[in-house]
Amino acid sequence: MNQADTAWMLIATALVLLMTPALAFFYGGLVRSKNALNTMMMSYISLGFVGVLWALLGYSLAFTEGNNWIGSLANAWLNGVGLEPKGTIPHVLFMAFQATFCIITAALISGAIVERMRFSAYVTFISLWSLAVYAPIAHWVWGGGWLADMGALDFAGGTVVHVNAGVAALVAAFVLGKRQEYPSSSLLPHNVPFVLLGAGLLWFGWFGFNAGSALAANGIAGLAFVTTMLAPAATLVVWSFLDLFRSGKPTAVGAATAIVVGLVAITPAAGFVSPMSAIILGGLAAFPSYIAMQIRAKTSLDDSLDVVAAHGVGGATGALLTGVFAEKSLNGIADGLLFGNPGQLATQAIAVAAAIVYSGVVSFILLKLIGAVIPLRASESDEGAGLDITQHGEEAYLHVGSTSSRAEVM
Amino acid sequence: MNQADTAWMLIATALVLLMTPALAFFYGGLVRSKNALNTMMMSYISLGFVGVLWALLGYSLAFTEGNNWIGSLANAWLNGVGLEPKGTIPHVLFMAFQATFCIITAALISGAIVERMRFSAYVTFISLWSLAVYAPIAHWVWGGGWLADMGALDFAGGTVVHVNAGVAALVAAFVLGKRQEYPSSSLLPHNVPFVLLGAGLLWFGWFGFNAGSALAANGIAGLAFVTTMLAPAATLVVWSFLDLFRSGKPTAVGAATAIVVGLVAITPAAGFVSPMSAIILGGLAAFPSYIAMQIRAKTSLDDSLDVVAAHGVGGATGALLTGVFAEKSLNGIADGLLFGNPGQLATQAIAVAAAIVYSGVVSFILLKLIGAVIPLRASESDEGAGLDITQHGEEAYLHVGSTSSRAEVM
Amino acid sequence: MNQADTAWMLIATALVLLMTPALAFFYGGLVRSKNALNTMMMSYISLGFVGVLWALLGYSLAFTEGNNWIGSLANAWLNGVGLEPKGTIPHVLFMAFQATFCIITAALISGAIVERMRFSAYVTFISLWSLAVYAPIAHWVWGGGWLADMGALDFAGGTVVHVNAGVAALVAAFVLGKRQEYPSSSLLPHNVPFVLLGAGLLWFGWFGFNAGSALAANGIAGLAFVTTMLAPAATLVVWSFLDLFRSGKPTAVGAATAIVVGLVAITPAAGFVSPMSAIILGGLAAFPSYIAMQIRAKTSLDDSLDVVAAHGVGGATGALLTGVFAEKSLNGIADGLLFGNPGQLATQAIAVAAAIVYSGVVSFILLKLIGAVIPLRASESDEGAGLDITQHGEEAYLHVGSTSSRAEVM
Amino acid sequence: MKSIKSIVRPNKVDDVKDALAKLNISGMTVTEVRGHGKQKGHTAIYRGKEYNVSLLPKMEIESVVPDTIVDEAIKAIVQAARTGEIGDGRVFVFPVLESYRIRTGEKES
Amino acid sequence: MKSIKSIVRPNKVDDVKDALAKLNISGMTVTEVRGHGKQKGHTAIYRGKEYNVSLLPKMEIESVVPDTIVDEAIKAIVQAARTGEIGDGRVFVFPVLESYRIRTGEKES
Amino acid sequence: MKSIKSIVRPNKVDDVKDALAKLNISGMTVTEVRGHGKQKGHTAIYRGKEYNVSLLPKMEIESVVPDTIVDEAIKAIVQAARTGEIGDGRVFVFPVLESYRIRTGEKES
Ligand SMILES: Nc1ncnc2c1ncn2[C@@H]1O[C@H](COP(=O)(O)OP(=O)(O)O)[C@@H](O)[C@H]1O
Ligand SMILES: Nc1ncnc2c1ncn2[C@@H]1O[C@H](COP(=O)(O)OP(=O)(O)O)[C@@H](O)[C@H]1O
Ligand SMILES: Nc1ncnc2c1ncn2[C@@H]1O[C@H](COP(=O)(O)OP(=O)(O)O)[C@@H](O)[C@H]1O
Repeated sequence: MNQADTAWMLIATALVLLMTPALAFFYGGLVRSKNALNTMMMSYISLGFVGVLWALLGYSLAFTEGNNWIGSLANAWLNGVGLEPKGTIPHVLFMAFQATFCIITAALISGAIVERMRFSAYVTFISLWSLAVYAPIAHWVWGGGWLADMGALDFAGGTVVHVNAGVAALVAAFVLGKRQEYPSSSLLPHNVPFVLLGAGLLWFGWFGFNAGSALAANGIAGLAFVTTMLAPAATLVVWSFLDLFRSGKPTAVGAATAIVVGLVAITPAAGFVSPMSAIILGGLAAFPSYIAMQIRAKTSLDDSLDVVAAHGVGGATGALLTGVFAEKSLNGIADGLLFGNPGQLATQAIAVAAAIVYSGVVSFILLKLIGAVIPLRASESDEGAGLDITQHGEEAYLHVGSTSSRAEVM
Repeated sequence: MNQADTAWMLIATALVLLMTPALAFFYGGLVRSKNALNTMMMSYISLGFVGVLWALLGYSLAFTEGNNWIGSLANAWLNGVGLEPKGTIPHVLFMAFQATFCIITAALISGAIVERMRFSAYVTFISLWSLAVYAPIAHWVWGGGWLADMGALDFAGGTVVHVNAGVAALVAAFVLGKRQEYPSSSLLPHNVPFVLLGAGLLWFGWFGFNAGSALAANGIAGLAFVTTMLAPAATLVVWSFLDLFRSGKPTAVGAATAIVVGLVAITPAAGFVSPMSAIILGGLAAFPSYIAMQIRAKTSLDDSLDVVAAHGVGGATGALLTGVFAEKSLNGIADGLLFGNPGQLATQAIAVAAAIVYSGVVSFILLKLIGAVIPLRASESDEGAGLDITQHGEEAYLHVGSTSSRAEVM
Repeated sequence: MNQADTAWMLIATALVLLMTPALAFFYGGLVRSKNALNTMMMSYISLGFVGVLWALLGYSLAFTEGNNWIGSLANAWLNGVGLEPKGTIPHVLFMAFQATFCIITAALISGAIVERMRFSAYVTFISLWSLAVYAPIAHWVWGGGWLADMGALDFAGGTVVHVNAGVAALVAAFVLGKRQEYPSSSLLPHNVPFVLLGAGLLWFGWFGFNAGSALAANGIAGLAFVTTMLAPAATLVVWSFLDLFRSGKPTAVGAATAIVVGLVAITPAAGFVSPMSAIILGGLAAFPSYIAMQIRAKTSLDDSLDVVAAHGVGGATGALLTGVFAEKSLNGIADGLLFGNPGQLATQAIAVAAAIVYSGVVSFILLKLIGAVIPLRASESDEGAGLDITQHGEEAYLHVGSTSSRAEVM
Repeated sequence: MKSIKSIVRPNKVDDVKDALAKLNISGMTVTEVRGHGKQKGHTAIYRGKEYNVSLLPKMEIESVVPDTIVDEAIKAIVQAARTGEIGDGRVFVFPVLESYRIRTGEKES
Repeated sequence: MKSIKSIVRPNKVDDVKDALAKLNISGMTVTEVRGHGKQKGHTAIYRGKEYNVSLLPKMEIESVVPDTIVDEAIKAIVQAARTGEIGDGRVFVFPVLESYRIRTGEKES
Repeated sequence: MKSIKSIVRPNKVDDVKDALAKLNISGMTVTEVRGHGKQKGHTAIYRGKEYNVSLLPKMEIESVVPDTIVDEAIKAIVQAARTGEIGDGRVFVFPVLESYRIRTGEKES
């Protein structure tokens, strides 16, 4: 066991855990105030249900040897997950680090179905999804499955996390249908500072996500750290100019989105590409997501907070560009197209396609199954009154005197 | 000196320091907007007064050899606290890590007396309390005092921090009396997103609190980290079901509270129990705190933000369950009831009882002494107008044009 | 390469990066709600433009050998900045750590010109400023330039960061002119909890800033950590009493400001002075900044968020007191006045003066040049309506139903 | 001139506004309010206790219009804001004595 | 029908509401306002300067009631909202010409 | 007694208040509102789409004054709040039937 690696992975894991509350603010600020708590709870609840399920089952399915498709139950109930080293860090810590990835991936999906999904149906969905969709795909790429064998590169989860969540989001938005008022009324964000707070904390946490994926405090962690700093910076610059050219005004929501898109795009590439490539990759990644958002806005698909454009498209862009910019001289693993290995790009495309198909199909089946038992959507009148009151019995903001409320007789 | 341990303890200390601002948001969101700043200031001010006093006196009283009850003044004014190693980290850093514990413990008490206590009386109280109550109890358990000798287990402060603060809170709520409008009107939270923010940042910081209490970047830190992740996750799951059974609606304030209760409960046990035990412990811990909250709600005791139920009851539950779930095979120190050592449970009970009696009595005396000099409560009309305006000359939120204010002639 | 140092510098760099979003909240809460997003964006945008420019040019200008005044282009475009060690950490990581300093220094300036500066002019200004002002001064002190040769002490940037930003802020406030309504109307903060959040996160991040400036996980990092904890604690105590004596009421904005002033003041001294000296230094530093704020309030200089008083005066105070309290026995580098070396104080004064003159002159020239091309100020009517709507097409807060907005026909 | 003050559900503001626009009424002032009437309020749950939050969010739309179109306007508002469920709100008509446009200082009639 | 508009202290809304409920008046619309009158405002301290914040938080309660119970209602409100200190607020009575219930579309009287 | 209700730009509240103070009118109640009239609203850009935000922030100032000073007060308000640009707002005058001071319970006239 290496103590320095352990020190780094302790804090890296805490950083990734913080990303889920950060996401709650990123998403929570974007919805209307009557749905703020419900949206935030969709992230927070993942820390509970998905976290516990990961320890009980998910970790074992994803990270034990099994076959090419799925792990075994050898480590179920954390059996055999103790203080012994896994690599150079305590096994329990490795398990915890991976748990934080599963938690946030499940929570990411919520952005597509906020302001209308029944809370119980949502919790059921992400719980099952974390076992049936996330664990297998994580196994394929990181647990010794078939995509690992093929040589697919995914440093910190462009495919496993972002493409995966993006596709599930697309399917969920499609199955749930659009909000009543969409798109006739504009459903503007109620608290943009919260969106910025979320983006800032996400960036902070993402250093744990990407540089922590080196699983050691070494040069590759340093590299992943720097690319995670520079790529979103470049995306932010390019996005500002796109906003400027389109409407004359660089927006704050745009800036927050750009940061997330840049972070998503560098995720699969973080420890494989040079810092200068990261700047270029980040800059390039602005375009497909920006355009995807424009296109989505013209459709009636109500992917409410643009999970598909940011995570699906951004993740796919990053996964493919990893196949372009990877340098063996840095990582010792593989070169990309620009460094003489065009085959890597094809491998990357296969991995992305596999995640799209598997996540798409199984997410669809899960939603239909759940929908057969509980209604997926809140009732129309609940949606009108807002999900905070109707699903949680609370309002996000109350000012002195603005409500008269008496304790009920008990 | 071990550099890896130093790296970890540097960040762990920063994490624990962050918990006090986090607490400010957890508490600040729960009160009415007219008292938001006052409530937040009650946490922030502890960073100043308690922080400085700890360096000048508290650290020496708690952590120098002295007798069984209290340390000496050998390290007062940071005399002899320099760059030399204490264990495997710089002595100054050890002192700082312990400072952050004292700071937050004092601030925790404020939750019981918000919306009515005079700010100057509060500052005086927590300043004296940190020396007269916190330092001795820390000495008993961690500074080589009588509870350490007895073999009481308290990994990161279930007794020293949470039971201690919970009892002081109970006494303070009792001495101060209830808010004028309590319980006839409901005094609902003004900003639940702030409560969630606080809970999220508290969880993040708590990794420093618990895993940092290993004082090293080793397997025990990894273990404490993982239990600190899983126990609150389990509490959150169980609490959601309790909310669901009780009222049909899992609340956001409930989720935030559950996270804190789970964190409190695992604190004494963090480095002593297995991850699976942590899940069980976290799940079990939901019940006593949930029930305590129901009972408190039926009394006229105005423990405004339920410090007693969350920290007092939660801390005691955790301390006792440590005596049940501890495993010598993990920590090399002691087994609990389940592993054949029922005596440990008795030892734990004695430690809890000692903290309750000492903290209860001395907190009561301190409040009565201070109350003899300055009124403990704000005036009735100040309470009505809100403490932000009357104690601090500020309002938390002001919108453009919503107030007309001119510079006064000077 | 040292892995423990790498672990610490990874997280330290993340901490400093977080300071820029933290600053966005500190500043954003202090302005009126109609300018909240614009103010926050002024910090966030620095993460993009200044971050990218630092990688492309700034780092090379500041940290390569060159002459006494400026570095070379040897490392431009990150040429030669790879995974090889720089000191004991990966070179890329050292570059990233320094990037976060440049980003926040540029953003600090914005506090002086919020609520009136045109966004495009601001972005242009800080971009050029980071190359023309920050990079040279960083070179003088940390890159082997003339102030380094003279033996000026600046542990983490009292001169390079705070005096520098403070002077640029003074010049910018002067060149831009005051807000229309200043000082006839009071322009009160719209969200003080955000100010407290910013201050809390700044403190947290500052541990990376100061203790990270040791560039290693060693005793000096521990020392810098502890002084960074104790100095602001002392400033907070003293400031509370100053508030109390002046108006009877310790304010929350005052507490947040005190924390920042204490952090600024300890920055140049952090790894050079003893913890007890840090307490004294922090306490003393309250006075000049408090008084500077009183004086500024009587002038018509609209340094809107008191960057000069907090960073300029606070930074200069800290730089000078470093020359008083430094102890060779701790740092092995130099003694200050109190330890028999009065010459150090003079050296410190020269460094401060040099930064004042250079930053003042070049900032002025840059603003005048930019002003010749684009108007520096928003139009009068844009200022009246608020910069959020007029510069970014957004409002920070919108409540359900409070606005009627339809998608425009496209 | 009369002032028509309507208390409606928050998500009906757009519809009322559109309905008035069809009558060429564009001037209006909108306020966030909370209201109580037949509608019972919702139950809030806070720390182990249930509360009746009896004031629910509504929006108030005030529009000052010439006497001749008051009836038409009311009809349009009622139609646009109606869901048929308890809590739809009320329309009140107040007499206005005078009206001035600040930009021009002119009195209107 | 008359509209009774009361400006009261924020912490008096519950009491006024209860007092009106005793008269079987349940309909009301409440707005957060800030007001100025005899009460001087409070002194805010911001960055080394003192400001007079002259508009203090109040709540406005508007209730439209039949003519017959106006006097009773006013008496109840005044009693419930009074503290005797400066800043207690005011009650104004306005004439209402017409009133409609949106849910039913019916005119009331 | 009459109630003068003015809808003004948010940054004009101070000026209106000062102007009324010169006439010894100190009682007023101020509300945050959003309004629509001739002014077109602003264009919001959100995720690749443009929206017309047609309700813009305004402040409503209500002051109940004796009949004798109504005209003077209106003149003062109009002058203080005018910028001459579209969006300056409106002043409406309403009849007030009765007025009470809660602190004393007295009816005023
Ligand atoms: N008498 C009244 N005076 C003022 N406002 C009223 C009155 N009655 C109802 N309202 C407003 O109308 C809203 C809806 O009224 P409610 O009685 O709940 O629904 P409905 O009119 O459909 O029965 C209330 O929330 C309140 O804001
Ligand atoms: N002439 C008025 N017009 C409108 N509102 C008024 C008027 N006078 C008082 N108010 C409202 O009543 C509140 C309390 O009035 P104030 O004069 O301070 O107290 P008191 O009536 O007890 O002397 C004010 O804050 C304001 O909202
Ligand atoms: N008929 C009306 N009824 C109620 N409020 C109105 C009316 N007309 C205008 N207002 C208010 O006055 C504000 C300014 O009106 P607007 O027509 O935009 O400017 P101007 O009066 O300068 O042409 C609006 O935002 C609205 O709040």
